[in-house]
Amino acid sequence: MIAADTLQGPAIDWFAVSPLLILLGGGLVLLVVGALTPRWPRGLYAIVCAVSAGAALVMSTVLWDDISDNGARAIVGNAVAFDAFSMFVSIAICLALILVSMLTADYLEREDLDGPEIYALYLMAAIGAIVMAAANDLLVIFLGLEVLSLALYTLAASHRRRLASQESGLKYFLLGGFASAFFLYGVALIYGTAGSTNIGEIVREFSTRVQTERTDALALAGIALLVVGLAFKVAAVPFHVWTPDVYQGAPSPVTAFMASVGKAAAFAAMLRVLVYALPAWRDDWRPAIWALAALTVVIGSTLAVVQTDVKRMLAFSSISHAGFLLVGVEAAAHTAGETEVGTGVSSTLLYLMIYGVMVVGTFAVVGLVGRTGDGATDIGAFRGLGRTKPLLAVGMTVLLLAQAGMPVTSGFVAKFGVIKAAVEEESWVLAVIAMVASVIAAFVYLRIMISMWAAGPEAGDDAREPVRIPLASGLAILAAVGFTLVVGIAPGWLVSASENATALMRGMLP
Amino acid sequence: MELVVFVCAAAMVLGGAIGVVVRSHPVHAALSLVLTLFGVAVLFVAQEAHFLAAVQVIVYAGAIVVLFLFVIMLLGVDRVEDIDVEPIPVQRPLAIIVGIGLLSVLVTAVVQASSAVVAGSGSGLDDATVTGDHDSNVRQIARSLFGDYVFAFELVSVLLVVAVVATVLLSRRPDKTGGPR
Amino acid sequence: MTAVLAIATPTTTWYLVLAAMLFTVGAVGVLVRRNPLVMFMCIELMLNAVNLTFVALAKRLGDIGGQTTVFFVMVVAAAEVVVGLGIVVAILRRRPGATADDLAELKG
Amino acid sequence: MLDLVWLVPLFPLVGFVVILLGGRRLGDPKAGYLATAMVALSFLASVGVLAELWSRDPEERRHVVSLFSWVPVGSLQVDLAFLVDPLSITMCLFITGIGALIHLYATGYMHGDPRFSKFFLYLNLFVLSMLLLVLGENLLVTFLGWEGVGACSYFLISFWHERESAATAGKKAFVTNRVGDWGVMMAMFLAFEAVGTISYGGINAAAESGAMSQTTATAIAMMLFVGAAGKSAQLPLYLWLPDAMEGPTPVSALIHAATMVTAGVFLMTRVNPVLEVAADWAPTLIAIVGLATALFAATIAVAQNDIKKVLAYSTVSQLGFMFMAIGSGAYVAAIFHMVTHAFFKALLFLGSGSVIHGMHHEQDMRKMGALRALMPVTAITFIIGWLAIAGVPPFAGFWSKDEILLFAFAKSPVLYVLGLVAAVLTAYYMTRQVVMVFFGEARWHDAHDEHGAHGDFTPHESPKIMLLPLVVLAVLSTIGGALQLPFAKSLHHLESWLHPVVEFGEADIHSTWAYKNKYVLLAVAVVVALAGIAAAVAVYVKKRRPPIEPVVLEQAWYYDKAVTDFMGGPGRKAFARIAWFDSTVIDGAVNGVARLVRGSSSGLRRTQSGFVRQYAALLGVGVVLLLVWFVVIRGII
Amino acid sequence: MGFPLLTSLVVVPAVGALLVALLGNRRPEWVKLTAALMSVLTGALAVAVLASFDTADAGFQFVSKHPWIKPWGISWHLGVDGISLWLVVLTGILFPIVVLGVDPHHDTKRYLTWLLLLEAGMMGSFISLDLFLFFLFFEIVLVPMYFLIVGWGYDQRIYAGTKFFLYTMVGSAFMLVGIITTAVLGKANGVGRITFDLVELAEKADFAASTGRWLFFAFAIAFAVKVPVFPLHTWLPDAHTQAPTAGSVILAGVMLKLGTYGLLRFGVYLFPEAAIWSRSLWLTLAVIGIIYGAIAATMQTDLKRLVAYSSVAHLGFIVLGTFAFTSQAISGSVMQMINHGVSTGALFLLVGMIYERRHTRQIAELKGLQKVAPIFAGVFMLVMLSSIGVPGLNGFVGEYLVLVGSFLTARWWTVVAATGVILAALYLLWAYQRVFHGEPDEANRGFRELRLREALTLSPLLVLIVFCGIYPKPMLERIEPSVKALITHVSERTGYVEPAVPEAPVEEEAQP
Repeated sequence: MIAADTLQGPAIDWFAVSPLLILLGGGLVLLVVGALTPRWPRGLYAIVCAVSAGAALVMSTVLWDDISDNGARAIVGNAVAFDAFSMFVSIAICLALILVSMLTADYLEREDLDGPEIYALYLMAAIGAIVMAAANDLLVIFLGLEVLSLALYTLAASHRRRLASQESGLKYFLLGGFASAFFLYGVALIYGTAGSTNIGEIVREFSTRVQTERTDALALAGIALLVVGLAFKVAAVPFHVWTPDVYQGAPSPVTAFMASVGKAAAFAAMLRVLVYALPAWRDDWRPAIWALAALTVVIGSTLAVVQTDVKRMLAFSSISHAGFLLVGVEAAAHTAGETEVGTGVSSTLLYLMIYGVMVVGTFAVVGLVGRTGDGATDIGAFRGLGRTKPLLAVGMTVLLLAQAGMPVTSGFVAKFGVIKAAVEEESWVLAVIAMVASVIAAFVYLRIMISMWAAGPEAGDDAREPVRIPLASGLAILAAVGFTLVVGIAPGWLVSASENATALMRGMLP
Repeated sequence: MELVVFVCAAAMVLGGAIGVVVRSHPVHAALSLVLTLFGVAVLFVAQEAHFLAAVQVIVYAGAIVVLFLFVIMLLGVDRVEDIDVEPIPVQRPLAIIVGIGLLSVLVTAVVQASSAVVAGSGSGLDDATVTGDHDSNVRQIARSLFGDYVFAFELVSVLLVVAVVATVLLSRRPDKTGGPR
Repeated sequence: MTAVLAIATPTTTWYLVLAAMLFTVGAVGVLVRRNPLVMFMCIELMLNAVNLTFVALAKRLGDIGGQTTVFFVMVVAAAEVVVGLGIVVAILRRRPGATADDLAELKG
Repeated sequence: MLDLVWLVPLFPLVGFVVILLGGRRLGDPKAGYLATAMVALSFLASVGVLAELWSRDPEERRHVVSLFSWVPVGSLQVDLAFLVDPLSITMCLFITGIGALIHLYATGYMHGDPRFSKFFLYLNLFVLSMLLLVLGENLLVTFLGWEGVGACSYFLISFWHERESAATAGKKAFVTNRVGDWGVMMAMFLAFEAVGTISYGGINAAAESGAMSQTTATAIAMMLFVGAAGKSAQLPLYLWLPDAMEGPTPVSALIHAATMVTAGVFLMTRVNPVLEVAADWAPTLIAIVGLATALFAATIAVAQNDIKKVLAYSTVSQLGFMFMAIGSGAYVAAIFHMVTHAFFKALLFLGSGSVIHGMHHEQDMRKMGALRALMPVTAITFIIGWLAIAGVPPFAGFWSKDEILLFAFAKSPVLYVLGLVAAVLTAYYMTRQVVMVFFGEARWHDAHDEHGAHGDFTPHESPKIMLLPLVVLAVLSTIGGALQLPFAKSLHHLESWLHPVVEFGEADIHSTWAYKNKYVLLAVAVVVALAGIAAAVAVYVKKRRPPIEPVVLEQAWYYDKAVTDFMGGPGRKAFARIAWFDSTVIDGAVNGVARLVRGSSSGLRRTQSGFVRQYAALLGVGVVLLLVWFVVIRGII
Repeated sequence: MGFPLLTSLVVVPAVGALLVALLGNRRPEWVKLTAALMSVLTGALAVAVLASFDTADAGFQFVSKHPWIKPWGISWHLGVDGISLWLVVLTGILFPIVVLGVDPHHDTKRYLTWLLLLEAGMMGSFISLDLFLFFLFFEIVLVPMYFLIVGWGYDQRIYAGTKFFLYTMVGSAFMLVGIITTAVLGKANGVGRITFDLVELAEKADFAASTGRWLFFAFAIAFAVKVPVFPLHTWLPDAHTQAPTAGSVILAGVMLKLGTYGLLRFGVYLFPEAAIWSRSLWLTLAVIGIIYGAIAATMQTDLKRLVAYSSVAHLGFIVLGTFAFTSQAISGSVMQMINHGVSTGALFLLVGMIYERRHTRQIAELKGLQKVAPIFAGVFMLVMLSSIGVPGLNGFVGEYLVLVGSFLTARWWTVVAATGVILAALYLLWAYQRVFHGEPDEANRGFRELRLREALTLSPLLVLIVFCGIYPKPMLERIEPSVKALITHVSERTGYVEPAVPEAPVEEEAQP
């Protein structure tokens, strides 16, 4: 008997999960090194981190080819969706990670913080993020979410000499745990109604049943709770409250990491769960997303207007960006589950990629201007930057214009894509709301630009510690700006990439 | 019989839970938490989840709560927090509204669903249980754990690593800062 | 007699309702308690409610997956507690006896 | 030669350009001579054209010279073209002729002025515009000149802009004229819509062929009349002309007596067929307005003490006569009077200018008197002018005025009678002026202290260069009547000359009682003139009666004052209110939106209290809302 | 298709901006020189376009079309016709003038960089025939202009700049949605594929009336703000007043034309039905703008502000002509765009010179300048007369054509609008009297006479003012065919027929 049932696990396609393995490997190397060897110069840690991220990025592209040849499929016991969608996201995440690790190197140097642990956490968080995008099982999504979140809580609190950092960590942790409990409850209820947490099963189950059985309150409650969890992660109003505090308190590179990787993962997960797993319920959750999107763009932009701390401003602006992304999700909702898929998903992906790079660049500048102690993030700290550090100011200006969605920058392309998607699905009202809200947001960016270029010097400006631009950060910013402009001028390739990724998303396949 | 078990356990669970919320002394709260956890364990047993019941008792009621108590003692935050005053203005009413809203909606959902048809079987929540294979509970869990959930299992390992790294990073003393000058 | 018992046998719904109650209590607890540690405990309550739900549903569905999931959730809960306590320790080292309300430097 | 008509405006243009570029270098007096020469040359050119035109037989006396296509868009094709016909040439002749004389005069009058050359710059530009006005083959070219003369009069009135009053007067003239221009534009639009062209040929042809409906014709005529009233200072737009006396006297003579102000009369004559086709009330209205203006201005002139103001009002009054003629279909008479008036009014203005010059820029007649001995030539020529305007035979004014009255009688005796009243007044106030200036006792000694600067002050005769034009004009005013003598058809030179232009519109009065007894009317006219003079003599020489100079007349019936007060008072307030509306309401709304956003921002900001538990509560609320939406609204309902 | 003239119109100034930005600060004179060369080169290219422009051809010329963002059906599509030609030329002329003639006083390098970028943007928006491309330029010009205002403007500059930026952005927000919707719906309504190509959409797509109207207004709001049409005009006085001289010149000279041009090129061309349907609204707003702007201008105490309000009035005429739909009126509008650019540009230059000398724009503080600076006064007078619309100067021709054309289709509006001519005389002459007439007081006695450099700066504009007034034919004969084509396009898609005037009775013409 015992011999009769020797357990054989599912076939594990190591090649397919290689990006994750690379990241994991990098993380472990760092830990081992940190634990066993004498300290390396900090730069090396960053290099290890960047290199493994880069390797993962390359692998993702390679896998993409494989997918476009052999088609998307579910692997490792249907737990992971092996499709271009996840690859696109993982590329975006790795890209952001590379830039962030460059910033962090200089940041740690300046703040005199140590430790490979931070990079290790970056890598682990990246794993969690990629898993969220690639998961084919709600439980896996939850686990990925937790990996990402726990890492982020820690990173946010990682600046030991800034109470603000730890405060933000605690806030983020409490609220995050609170929210993920809701998410998990949602998973449980879906499990109860669909009979499994596996997305494939869920899709099959609901697609056969919902038509006959409309009032499945339990499932709806589950969806509601899932939406809550995801909305919290993407910082959609009214689940955005944590964002400004956490963004402001966390060390600038970490903030950049949250804003780029965190958002990307969250939205990827949202698309997975809602658009892919629950198309049968789209008429139920689409209005909710509509409302969330409208609220988020408007309130996010509005709240930013009166802020005086640049990091907070950008936090709120990231909220309004989340609103724009939600507009894309709303557009995707219209064609969720259909073979003739609209541009909703692809536009959201495009936006994520662009915003990720853009926001890292922006926070990089903020971090540099923050000066030692990472405290000088008040708008006054930018006064006269145009004179003292013109190149930095120019870069910041470009990035801010991109955030405002000005043409010739990637920001415009992103915005255009999302609005186009919305319009194609005939949700004009939402499109108009979003555009008008973006005008309000623009005011904020203008304020920063003014203080950089037009504001007259004030007493004590010269007493301020001069802004230093270390090499790595400089390169990172340069890269971000370059990307912003290149994509702004020649976005064709990226657009088709995102559309290709969508076409090769598991479940979007005809 | 089942009824009795359920009622007692439910009483333990809710009693403990409420205790956690209302007991102004952290230590008492922790102890009420233990009560709840035991109650939940009992219910697990009632639901034929023997393995989980065990884990619940050992890991949760054992390890975690001890950890809580340990921290409380360690940091000496065991000062009484008086529940009666609420510094933040509308917090309490808000909490009540949220509580009532949450409970009522969830309960209605459940009750609604109890009649609805559940996956697989063409029958409602309250209909007779479909009994799976009569393998032992542990064995089943093991199978699924290393079967369909192997990826999740691996992922959890990452999660634990993160937790470890986190503690390492956070518990460094602020004053001493390593690294080469 | 048997009928009474039949009616009186706790069904899945009972468990789900109980879980919902537990969950709600936990949620309210988070809102009303100031001590961060107690707030964690409340979150733990919520997670336990979820676990209960999983187990009940798993039983109903005759599917072991639910129980496995609970197993994972427990691990997650443990990890969360570890990290959470780490953060709290880090803070309380510098601000002994601080409550959640005391930590409101970041606002506006 | 006719194709060379463009030479006529060319010369002033050359003068303008040369002075513009080298005016400073030319300086005083060369610039004056140059300008004069240019105008004289263009006079010769006109004479040449005249000769050629004369040689043709009457029906052929119409020639169009198109220089280039000006504004061609679709069906609107406007050329910069000149129309050579008896009317335009007549105008050219006396514009350039009198223009030349006045230029010459001005070289003397403006001598020593710091902006001497600039004065002639404007003057040449004016002549150019005036020639364009009269030579224009279509309304647009005329309008070009029309606005040009307006602008020039603006420049020249405010020539001494350091004087507040001068600057204001110039502005007033321009703006008031603009009101008229609006009418002209409307007329153009109507014409284009109705006829498809704005060339006189086209418009008049359409009118004569009956292609133009009566309504259209009336509308066009009335709109043109609005314009004419503006330019020719008719009620209610006459206001600017008296103020225009702020300009140097040669300007008053050239622009505000001889040429520009008669443009309106010219325009109406030009389109007489339209007026003919128009509804009957249109010409009547014109006649009435003309008459009213004539009386109104005459009464005012009675009480003026500024030597130039008297002449100004008399000009308005005389223009009223001309419009009365237009209204009664007496186009020839109108042109006739225009010419003679140009002669004697220019003469009078130049004379007054000479007086002012001699009196060291004293204009108040009460400070004059007994100047005839001191400035004989001025006095004699001025007296000739006086007789001419007063309507004493055989001077020019008599014949033209009589002609107008004749047609007026033919139209309606009422016009005639009231016209006579105006004539009496004319004679009266002109006599008054002559007496006050040249006769009686010298009242300028007690003006000493004011002119202390000049030491022992005695008025002196003006230089030759200024007297020569006076003499010439005096001669013209004497014999000018010969153009059109009532006695025999053969003596109707002007009429037969203008016949091709006005034949369609000219009223035929041969059958009327008035025409049959025109000699009676002649006699009456003489009597009237003498009566007026007698009355004035009785009052101002014999002192039989105290002069009747009520303030209401001196203040021009308070009309000007009323208008000015309105503009400065309610009008200005209304404007200010609109400006306030703009900055407060409209812009306020814009800024209000901004403020609203700010406000809501700082309001929402309070939700970011920093208390993590409150955040959790907000989350909870969100959760409940979502659950309600999903479970209750979507699920159960 | 040889040398890509139009593309170079955009590229050259952009490259110039790059060069200027890259040049070292140590050699300011090089910076200036480069900028001057580049702007002049651009102007030369614009003139080259004019020179080789085929008068008879009503369609788009020098077309260059290359696919750009394939997945979205967007292409780099440029071309000029009679309507845009002169705006291109004007842009080409005005920029060298401001680059050479106006001194920024500080941060010359940055200033010139922005200026050249602005030129690139302006050129692009006038010649782009792809909705996406147009929007791109339409939006991007805000940035350099914004920085010019906040960087080199006067005391209120930040308020004014921000207001300008946001106000315009609100408009374009609607336009962007409109543009995308047009492309998306166009696919379903006749075009068959998703494309942003203006010509293709205009020729192939036919929208349902209601749809067309919605879309038209989405576009129109943006343009109405830009024009600006009453009551969306309040950003303009602030921006004009606070902007540095160069900014005001460009703003008034070419940027406002983006609105009127856009209405013609995109509003009317794409949605003729909606344009016809809503014309009475536009006519009314235009007339209100004319009168209202004039009245507001009369009461201004700030010379620059006065000119700004006069712009509101002038652009009212352009809008009036645009929506009168007769060849005279629209040709007049197009010409008026140029005339206004020239004369108002010159006015702003002059006001700027006054400010340079007296450091005030307050009318009350200026007095009797004509006495101390007669030539300056004369030039000002000439420009002013052209702005008033005195025949023989350029201002008149456009205004007259607009009115005479509008009279055929919108009589009563025209009757009222024409009174604006009176008001124009009123406010400008009054201002002139207060500033130039009278005895100069102590402060103004030292007012410098026009300098050679300034004279040279102004001369091209003055020449244009006189030339276009006396011989507008060269302009009109290039404008008219395209305008006719546009009207035909409108007539084909709607029941609209251009009112015909009777055949002019033929009369004997003298042999020339």
